[in-house]
Amino acid sequence: MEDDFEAGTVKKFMFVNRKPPYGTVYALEVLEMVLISAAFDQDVHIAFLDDGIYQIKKGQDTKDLGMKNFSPTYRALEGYDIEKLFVERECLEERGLSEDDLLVPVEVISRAEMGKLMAEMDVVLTA
Amino acid sequence: MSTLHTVNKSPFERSNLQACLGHAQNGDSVLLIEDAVFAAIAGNTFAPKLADAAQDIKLFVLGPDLKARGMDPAKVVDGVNIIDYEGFVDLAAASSTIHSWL
Amino acid sequence: MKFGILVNEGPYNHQASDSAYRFAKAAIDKGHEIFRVFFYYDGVLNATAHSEPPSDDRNVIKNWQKLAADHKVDLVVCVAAGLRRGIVEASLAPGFRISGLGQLIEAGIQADRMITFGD
Amino acid sequence: MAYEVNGKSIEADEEGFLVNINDWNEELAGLVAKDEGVDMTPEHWEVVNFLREYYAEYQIAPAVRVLTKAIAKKMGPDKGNNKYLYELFPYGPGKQACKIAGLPKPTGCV
Repeated sequence: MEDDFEAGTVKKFMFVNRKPPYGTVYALEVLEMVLISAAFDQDVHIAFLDDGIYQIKKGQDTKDLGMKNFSPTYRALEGYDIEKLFVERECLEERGLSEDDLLVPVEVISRAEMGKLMAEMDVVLTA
Repeated sequence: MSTLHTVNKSPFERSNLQACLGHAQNGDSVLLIEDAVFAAIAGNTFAPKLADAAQDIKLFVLGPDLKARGMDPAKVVDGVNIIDYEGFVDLAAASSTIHSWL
Repeated sequence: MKFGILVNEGPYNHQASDSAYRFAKAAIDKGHEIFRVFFYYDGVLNATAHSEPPSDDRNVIKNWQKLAADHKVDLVVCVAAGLRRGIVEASLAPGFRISGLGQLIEAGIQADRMITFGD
Repeated sequence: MAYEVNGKSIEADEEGFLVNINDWNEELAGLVAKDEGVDMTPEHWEVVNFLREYYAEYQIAPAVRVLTKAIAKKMGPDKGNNKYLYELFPYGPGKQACKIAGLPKPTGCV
């Protein structure tokens, strides 16, 4: 619930997700960071690689854990004008997953392409 | 335009270093800090991968973290440079982006 | 050059906060500016006023406080992450302030370099 | 603090946000609104219900900007604008309407 922040510069931000949800808090709190970043009109990218891919796996159900299932929030990102979501193909394959297993539209790119994309960023935030 | 990558995990515990090396671009720098310094010691099974990476990437290891863990600076893999915190700052300033592989 | 620093871990579980502090100090010694240090995740625990480490160990919280006092470094604790972990105004050591996550994004925009220390 | 609804006490924090979001019901919403000095009309309910649906779908309370845009998309530009929403909820469609809708307190302030 924030008002837009006025800033002149537009930087390329990337949030790099390499950790799965629930086992640790990182995935949830990165998502909170991403939502806030939307208010600053920056060029925001989100990368899912390694176990970070599990953050956007379909069918999450945390009822038996008593934890909040925050996976539906990734689908809200579009409404925040955050639409540059990238998943690394090799990481999907290593885990026996495909694009159909993911709950948001993403762009699946190769490791080499991910490396190039990362190299274009001004600010990389990780957790 | 180049990136400084920092890695802080032993490659025997987590995949951070491998992931980092898989994405770093030619001319980038990779700095091993904290528990990642073990990767820099000659004779460990990860050392050949580092030596290989050193052909395209500049490799560094944080001296104070090596020393704290009883690692002998004389045994650092060829091509890996030992730097202190001031060197770390210089590297960060000289790179356009810093990517911490956590 | 202006550096922004993100600290993701608490003071004593992980070396991240120590590494961030050593980096910040070295940067200042070399004539750089630390635009802001932002504490997120368990990193908010670095701001507690109630830490009393044994006298033969370093005092991580005091290190940050001294850096803030000597060099006017802006130490910002995330309000949302702090609320989760019981770090609120009343538990704050002097030198730290509580604010929103926007301060982190702003640091990313304003600083020349942003660096993260975490797990 | 706590709200009293039908002889039942519903726990809230000092700002009036529910401690347990599952405690919400329409009667409670009316009571919270009264505390806020908001006289609930069908237009107010429309926004409150929209927020609850948004929360049910995405598990977050939307940023004001996002809420405005989403309302414009669903109900047209006459309603999807700051002026309209602030007239309904003078303390902000974010904070005040979220409180009445029983959503968690927005913590992610800039």
